[in-house]
Parts: sequence; structure tokens; C-alpha cells
Amino acid sequence: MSDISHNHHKTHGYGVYFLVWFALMTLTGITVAVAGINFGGLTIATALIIASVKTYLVLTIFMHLRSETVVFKVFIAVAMFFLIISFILLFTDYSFIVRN
Amino acid sequence: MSSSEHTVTHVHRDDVASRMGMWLFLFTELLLFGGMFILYSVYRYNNPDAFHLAAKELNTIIGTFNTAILLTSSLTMALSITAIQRNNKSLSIFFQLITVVLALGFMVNKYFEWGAKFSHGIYPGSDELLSKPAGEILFFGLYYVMTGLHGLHVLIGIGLILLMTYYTVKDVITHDNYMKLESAGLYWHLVDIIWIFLFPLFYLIT
Amino acid sequence: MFDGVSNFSQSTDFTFLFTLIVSAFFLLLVTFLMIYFVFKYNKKRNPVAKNIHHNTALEITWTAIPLILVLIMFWLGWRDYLKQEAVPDNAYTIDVTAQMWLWKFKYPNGKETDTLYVPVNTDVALNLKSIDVNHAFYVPKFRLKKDVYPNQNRKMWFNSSELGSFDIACAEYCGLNHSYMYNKVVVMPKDEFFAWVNSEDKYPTLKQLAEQNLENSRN
Amino acid sequence: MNNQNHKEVSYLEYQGKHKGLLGWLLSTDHKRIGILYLISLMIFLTVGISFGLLIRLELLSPGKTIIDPQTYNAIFTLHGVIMIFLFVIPGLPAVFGNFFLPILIGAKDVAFPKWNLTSWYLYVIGGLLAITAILLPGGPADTGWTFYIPYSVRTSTNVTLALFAAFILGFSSILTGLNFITTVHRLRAPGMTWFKMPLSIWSFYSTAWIQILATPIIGITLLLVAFERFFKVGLFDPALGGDPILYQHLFWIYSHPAVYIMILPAMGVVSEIIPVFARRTIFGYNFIAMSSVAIALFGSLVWAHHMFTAGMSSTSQLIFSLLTMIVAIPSAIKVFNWVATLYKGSIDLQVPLLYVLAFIFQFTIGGLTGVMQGVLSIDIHVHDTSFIVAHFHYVMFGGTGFGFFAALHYWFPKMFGRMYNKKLAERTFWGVFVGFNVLYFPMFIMGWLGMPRRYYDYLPEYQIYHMISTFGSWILVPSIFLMFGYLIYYALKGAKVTEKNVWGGETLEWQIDTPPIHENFIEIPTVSDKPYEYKSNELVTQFSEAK
Repeated sequence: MSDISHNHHKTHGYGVYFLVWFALMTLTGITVAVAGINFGGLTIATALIIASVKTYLVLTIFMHLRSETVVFKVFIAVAMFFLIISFILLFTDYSFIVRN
Repeated sequence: MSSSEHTVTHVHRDDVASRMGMWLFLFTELLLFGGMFILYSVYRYNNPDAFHLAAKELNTIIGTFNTAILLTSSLTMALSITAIQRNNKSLSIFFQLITVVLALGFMVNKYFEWGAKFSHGIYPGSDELLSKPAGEILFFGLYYVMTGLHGLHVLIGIGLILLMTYYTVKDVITHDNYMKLESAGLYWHLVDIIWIFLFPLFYLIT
Repeated sequence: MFDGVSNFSQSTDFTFLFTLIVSAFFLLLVTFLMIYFVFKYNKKRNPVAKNIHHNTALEITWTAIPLILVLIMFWLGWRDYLKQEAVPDNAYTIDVTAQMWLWKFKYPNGKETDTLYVPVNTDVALNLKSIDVNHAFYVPKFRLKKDVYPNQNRKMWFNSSELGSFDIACAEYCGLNHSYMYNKVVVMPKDEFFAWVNSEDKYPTLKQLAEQNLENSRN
Repeated sequence: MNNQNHKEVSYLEYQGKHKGLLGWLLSTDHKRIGILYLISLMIFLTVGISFGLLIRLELLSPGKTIIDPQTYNAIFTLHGVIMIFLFVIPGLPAVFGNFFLPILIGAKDVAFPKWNLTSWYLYVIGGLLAITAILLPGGPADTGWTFYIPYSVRTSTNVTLALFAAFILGFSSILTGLNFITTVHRLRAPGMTWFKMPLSIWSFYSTAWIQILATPIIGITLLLVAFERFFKVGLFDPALGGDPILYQHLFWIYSHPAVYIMILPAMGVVSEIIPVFARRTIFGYNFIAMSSVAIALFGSLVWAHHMFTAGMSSTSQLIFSLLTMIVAIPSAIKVFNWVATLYKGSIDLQVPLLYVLAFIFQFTIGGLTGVMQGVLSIDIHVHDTSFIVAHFHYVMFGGTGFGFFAALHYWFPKMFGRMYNKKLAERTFWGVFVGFNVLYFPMFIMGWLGMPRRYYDYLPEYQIYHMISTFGSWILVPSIFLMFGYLIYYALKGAKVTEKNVWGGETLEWQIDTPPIHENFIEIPTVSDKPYEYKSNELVTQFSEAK
């Protein structure tokens, strides 16, 4: 066990972080700009897709998920699965009924 | 069986375990807010028009500004870890302090934002708010609870990062033992991710 | 045990009987095998154990058979449920209001009572509403139950084929006198019911019903 | 320091940085924390049982028997809160998981010993808060343990305190969960691959995932109820536009998986005990292991079967009823495999096995009646009646409770280095078993006849069942207290046991000293074989001993 304890996993240089930061800021700009235009039902979808892309960047680069082992990725998949399935199952109720 | 030393009192330091524990903890945070997002989605689904109207009352400029602040603080947090890995202690401390300053800036903005709403009589349980349609009561209820809970996390984050700065000064956190700083960083980025979703859901859906 | 009196009770009782028989079979099987093995393979009688690791065919069998059985059970329940949800359009509709800790019933012509009177062999629909906390409208003999919420409407229906008076209970905990939120549903002959509901009388005279009840108690 | 036998001082006598009582209260040793949990758990359990006994006494006859309705409502709420949050949820993982999980996988401690201790303190604080609510003006909460909105917002009792208690207990549970997951991932002994882990580890591991993923949702939900009471946020209160059904959804998104937090560890214990006393390998290791995972997975997807009468959409009724049926299958697989493990064994009917057999019998009843309630039309009739009360007591008490007692009797000699009087234990078992069934079985019958639950008073036609039930409690409760009494007595005064392997088990805890030394192993063992590989009744040393 002791052999693997001191592992320094790879992290990124300053430049990569600045690049990611720049991407995040740009995406924020896009999402604000786009919010003004009315896509109808797609407005929310656009906002959430952009937010997901930003989250992906933060997770993989800032949070170093890219250099973690597969176990961590499976963990995140499990947590996300639990959350998403809760949403889906909950909406099997709310999508098909109006209670008031 | 490789090691032949007798009774070791302390289990070896295991950074992977620490990170794993931290990630698992982050899942609980994620699901805590997940529960709130579930609430939001249901109520928004049921009251699209009221949410639309209510969201117009929030200040998009402050919201955008705060998003930028929080994203930048995430950057400085990440930089401080790289700095300590490269054994650049003072640079790491500098980045940590910048993170704290940015976080404080976020909270100050939040204070003015909430304050403005309060002075207009819009806060949970106020007569002004209760006279509005149910959908708007729900929107502001969610707004206060979710941004409030997020703000609480920012405050905890500030305390945590300051503690890390102290550890860095005291050489508890060093270039080959920076797991504590990294955990604080993971926490801070999660707070950022939550905001990445809160921002469009409350400020942009107008 | 199977003395339901609404149009739903027979199928619900059948579903229950089916699941009960299946359950009893599995319970007895498991218990019998357990006791039998404990005696048969006791360490005195069987000092040397035999290691059996697994048997895939057996595992598949005891996964598949219960799976089929529970799917049948599911289907029975779902079939019953669909009938309960399909409220007939021409049903005689009564408004039910629940509050801590009593029920109020309002008939289409505005008459109000605190006991529910319904005509026999007629489709009756109930509009359920609460004015304070959650309650549940429960008539055990009808095998029917529906939660009642403030600011939300619920609907249920039934068709009782038997004269008599049956208990209504509140089945969702609602505070201090939850257990006293009892009342009766009285199933009356059609002509008597409509004569009463359209009359000035506050409560119906239950002559025929009383005879019916006497007969029931003699049986 | 070590003599030739490697004989080290046991964890009970070990002197660390702190001595005496502090040596316990500040200890990060997983075994000592396990004992701390055991003691505090038993105290809360005793309180919970006493409340249960009061409920049964009140229901002996219709009308007022001993207490008034307000007290009755508070007592069944406290009974629920204490039993759920302070006994069945933490029960097996916190006591036996803490004590034996590291040993069973060949580790010296859990991954985060300090957090482990923190988790115990949170547990105690949460427990005390829940109890404090009784003494404060306003009185204890009277909402039932489900805190359904809007009643929980309207009542003037100390609901908020109970909510905070549950919130804190949630944190305690989360810390235990993340500790176990990390421990299982990082600290397994060399050679112990996933499919060589003892089956209880699979259970604890699956449980830990539910603890991590579901607990936060109830945390936030309960917090919101508190906000609702303080600030009128309006998120659930129908008077302000909220949806009480949404509260129920969120509540059960956690609380249904919590049912599996309660039962899975007990299933693990059963899988552990049967092979030991049947002297043969477990039947269908992989199926039992995978069914634990399947239960954790499917158990998270069936929450709304608590709401079949609430007026959900038909689509929801369909999906949740169907999923509920499917979750029965992995449980059935487990039961069949356990029974099959007895086949051609060489069975030694000791007290732990008696409890396990009772577990299987009662869990089967609880499980099958659970399936009945998954059937829509049956649930509509029996929902919120004493049928449900009987069902979940058969699972929670007849299952988890008996699993807990089995684990106590099984691991007792290892934990304390002493043995109880087996004859006395056996006689007490029959009291517990008979008392339990007399107490709860009549509830099935009166539930089907239409006796609603949480009733202070009832119609005379149900009295006969209530009387039998109360008589049952007079057999059950004294038997349990007798058990606690003799366990405490023998833990302090029982005949000393120094033998490593009291029962002839093949898992790692039976290969180390009794009671275990401070860090369990002098040298971490290397595991080479699956657990429970009895070969012709001879013990197989499944790992290389320290030389």
C-alpha cells in the first residue's frame, strides 16, 4: 500500500489555467448576450448547455479530474446518474398532471 | 507484505484517499443543491410566466459581474496550487489572498443586491411579496434560499482558504504536501460550479 | 375478510387473494426448507459439510419465476387502478371538504350534511378538498382511499351495490383529533335518496335501511 | 517491544495519548468508536423501546387508557424519530461496520479516523437535540417522523429542533459513508480483490453510497421545512403557492433509499453468519454480492410508492409500481441463496444462527407484504393502515433489529474477549422471537380490515387485535431488556475468551487476537482465497500468517 501513497498527480501550468479562465469568461459573455435573444423554449436549453460546458472545463482542468484515475470518473458518473434519474422520475409525475 | 517494520502507529499518508474523501463530500454538496434544483425545475415548469416576470426584477449586471468575480477567484485558486507545487510559497500565498479578496467582493455585491431587494420590500414573508402571485413568491423564495445557501458556502470557503494561507505560512502546506490546499481548492471550484448554474437560472431567464 | 361492498372491492380482493396465496406459498417454502435443513443437516447427523458454490441454472430459475409472478401482481393492481381513475362523466357528484377534524358533504343542489348519503347502484363521484392540512378520505369497505390536500383538487368515484352504513376514516395524520375524524357513508335506496336530497329535511329517515341492517345482522 | 508470540495488549487496555475515559472519548481507534456507538445506541434504543411500549399500552383499550392524545402523538413521533434516525439507520454500520469493516478487509483503521470520531460526536449531539425537544416548552414534535407539510408548518410544537437533530444526524451518517467507501477502495489488504471481500463488506459499501447520495437531499428538505416555519419562504406551504406533494417527493427520495441503508447491512451480517454455522461456503457469492448493489441501485428509484394515494400522475403510478416489483427480486435472490447455504451443511444451531433464521423468516414476511403494497389497488386500501406498520416493523425490526441482535451475539466474544451464557441467550431469543410476532402479526389483520395508523383511539371491533398486540409487547420488551442486561453483565464479568476463533469463522476477524490489538494486525495479511472456503470442515488459513 505504501508505495502509492505519495503520488503527485499531474497538474497544469499557469498558462493552461489562464486559457481556461479566458474560455469561461467568453462563455459567460456569450450566455449573457444570448439571453437577450428569445429562442422560445430553446432559451433555457442554450443557457444550460453553456453552463454544462463551463462545468466540464472547471471539473477537468481546475479540479484536475483529467489526471485522476478512472475510479473518480466512475464516482462522478454515479452521482450524476443518481441526480439525473431523480429528475427524470420526478417529472414522470409533474409532466403528466396539473394538480391545482 | 513488503514492509517488515513492526507496529506502525500511523497509517501512511494517502493523498488519493484524501482526494477520494473530498470528492465524496463534494457529491453530498452537489446533491444538497441538486435537491434545490429539483425544486426550482418543478416550480418553474409549473409557473413559467411568473418566473419570467420575477426574473426581470433581478439585476443582470450585478449577476454577470459576480459570475466574473467567482470565475476569476477559481482561476487564482488553481494558480495557487500550481505555485505551491513549484515550491513558490509566496506566490501561492499571494494567489490565495487574491482568491479571498475576490470572494469578499462577491459577498459585498451580494449584500448590496439583497439589500436593494429588501428595501423594496421583497423578502420572504413580506406583505409586498405575499401580495404577488404564487409563482413569484416561489421564485423569490427559491432565489433567497439558493443564493443564500450558496453565499453561506462562499463564507465557509473564505474561512477555509484563510486557514490554508495560515498553513502555507507555517509550512504545514509545502510543495510535496499540499493535499489540504488542494481539498480547499476542490471545494472552492464546486462553489463556483453551483454558481455557474444559479446565474443563468435566476438572472438570465427573462 | 373479503366483505367489500363497492364496485372495486371484488377485484381488489381478488388481487389481494392472489398475492396472498403466492406470498404464503413462498413463505412456507422458505420456512419449511430452513427448518428441514437445520434438522437434516445438523452437525450431529451430518458432521461433514459439502461445499456447493453455486448453481447458475438454479439462480436463473429463482430469479425468473418470482419476476414473472411480481409482474402478474403488478398488472392486476394496475388494471384495478385504471378503473378507479376513470371517473364516469355522468356520475352523481358530491363535494367533500375535510378540515381538522371533520368531514362536510355538499350535494349538487347545495344541501350540506356531515354524514355522507349516497344512492345505491349509482356512480358517485367525490370532489375532495381540504381547508387546512392533509387528510385522506378512506372507506375501508369500499377499498378506496385518496389523500386530500389544501388548495388542490382530488377526485374519486365508486358505485356501491349494497345498502348499509360504512365507516369513513381519515387516513392521513392530521393532528390532535386525527383518530376522531370518523364518519359514516350511508348507502340508501335510490328513490329514498333522491326524495330526501330534493326535500327540505336536513337528514333522511332511514326506514328501509334500518330493515336492511336488521336483515344483515340476522344473517 | 514484541515478545515472540507477538502478543500485544488489546484495544481495550491500550494506553494512547489519553488515559481513562478520555482515552475513549478522544480515541480515533475504529474499534473504540464502534463501542462508543454501541453504548450510545443502546441508550437511545432503550428510550425508543420505552416509547413503543407506551404506545402499545395506550392502545390496549379504546378511549383513553393512560395518556392523552397530544402526548400520544408526540410519543409516536419520538418513537419514529429515535428508532429511525438513532437506531436503525446508524445501527449496524456505525457499530459493527466501524468495528469490523477495517478488520474484515485487513486494514488497521478506517481511512479518516478523525472524521470517524467526529461522526460519533455529531450522532450524540443530534440524539441529545432530539431528546431535548421533550423538555422545552411547546413540547416535542407531534408530526410523525415524516414531518409532512403543511401540518409540520402549522403545529406549535418543537418541530424545528427535531428537524435540526435529523439534519445533524444526516451529517454523521454522511461521514460514516464516505469513510467506508474510501476505506474499501484504498485500504484492502494485498490480494483482497473485490470478489474476495466478505459479503458484509459489499453490503456496507452499497449502504455507504446511499448514505452519501441520498442523505443530502433530506438534509436540504428538512432545512427548508425549518425555513418555512421561520421565514415563510413558501416553497412547500400550499397557502403560499408551494406544493406539499413536492415535499413528499423530496422526503422519500431520501427516505426510501434510507430503508435500504437500514436493511442492507443486516443482510450482510446474515451472509456472514450462515456459512460459519453451516460450516460450508456461501451459496452464490456473486449473486449475493451483486444483489446488494442492485438493491442500492433500484432502491433509489422507487421512492414514490409511498405516495400511491397522494394523487400522482398515472404515469408515475405505473413506473413506480413496476420498479417496486423489480426491487423485490434481488431480495428474493438473497433469501434463496441463504436457504441454499444451509443445504448439506453441518449446522451448529448457536444463538447467532437462531437470530439469523428468525431474520430470514420475518424478513420474508416483511418483504412479501412489501410486494403487496407495491401492487396499486392493494396499496390504495392498506396505505396508512396498521398493515403498513406491521410491514415495516417486520422489515426494520424483524429484519434489521434481529440482524443487529445476531451480530451482537456473533461478534460479542471478539469485541469484549468474554462469552455470554449460551443457554440464557437461547431462552431469551425465544422470548424475543415469540414476543415480536405476537406483537406485530395482528397488525396485518387489522390493517386489512381498515384500522388506520397513528390513531389514538379506535372502533371497538379492532380491540381484540390491539389486545393481542399489546400482550406481545409484554413478552417482547422484557426479553429485550433481559438481553441488554445479560450482555452488559457478561461484557464485564463473563468468562474470558482468548481463543482467536470462537465460532470457526473464516474471515479475517477470527484470525487475529481476541480481543483485537490496537491496530488489529501486527502485519497486514495477504489474502489468497475467497472467504468462506471451508474444505471438509477443516479451517483453511486463507492468508499467510505473520512469522
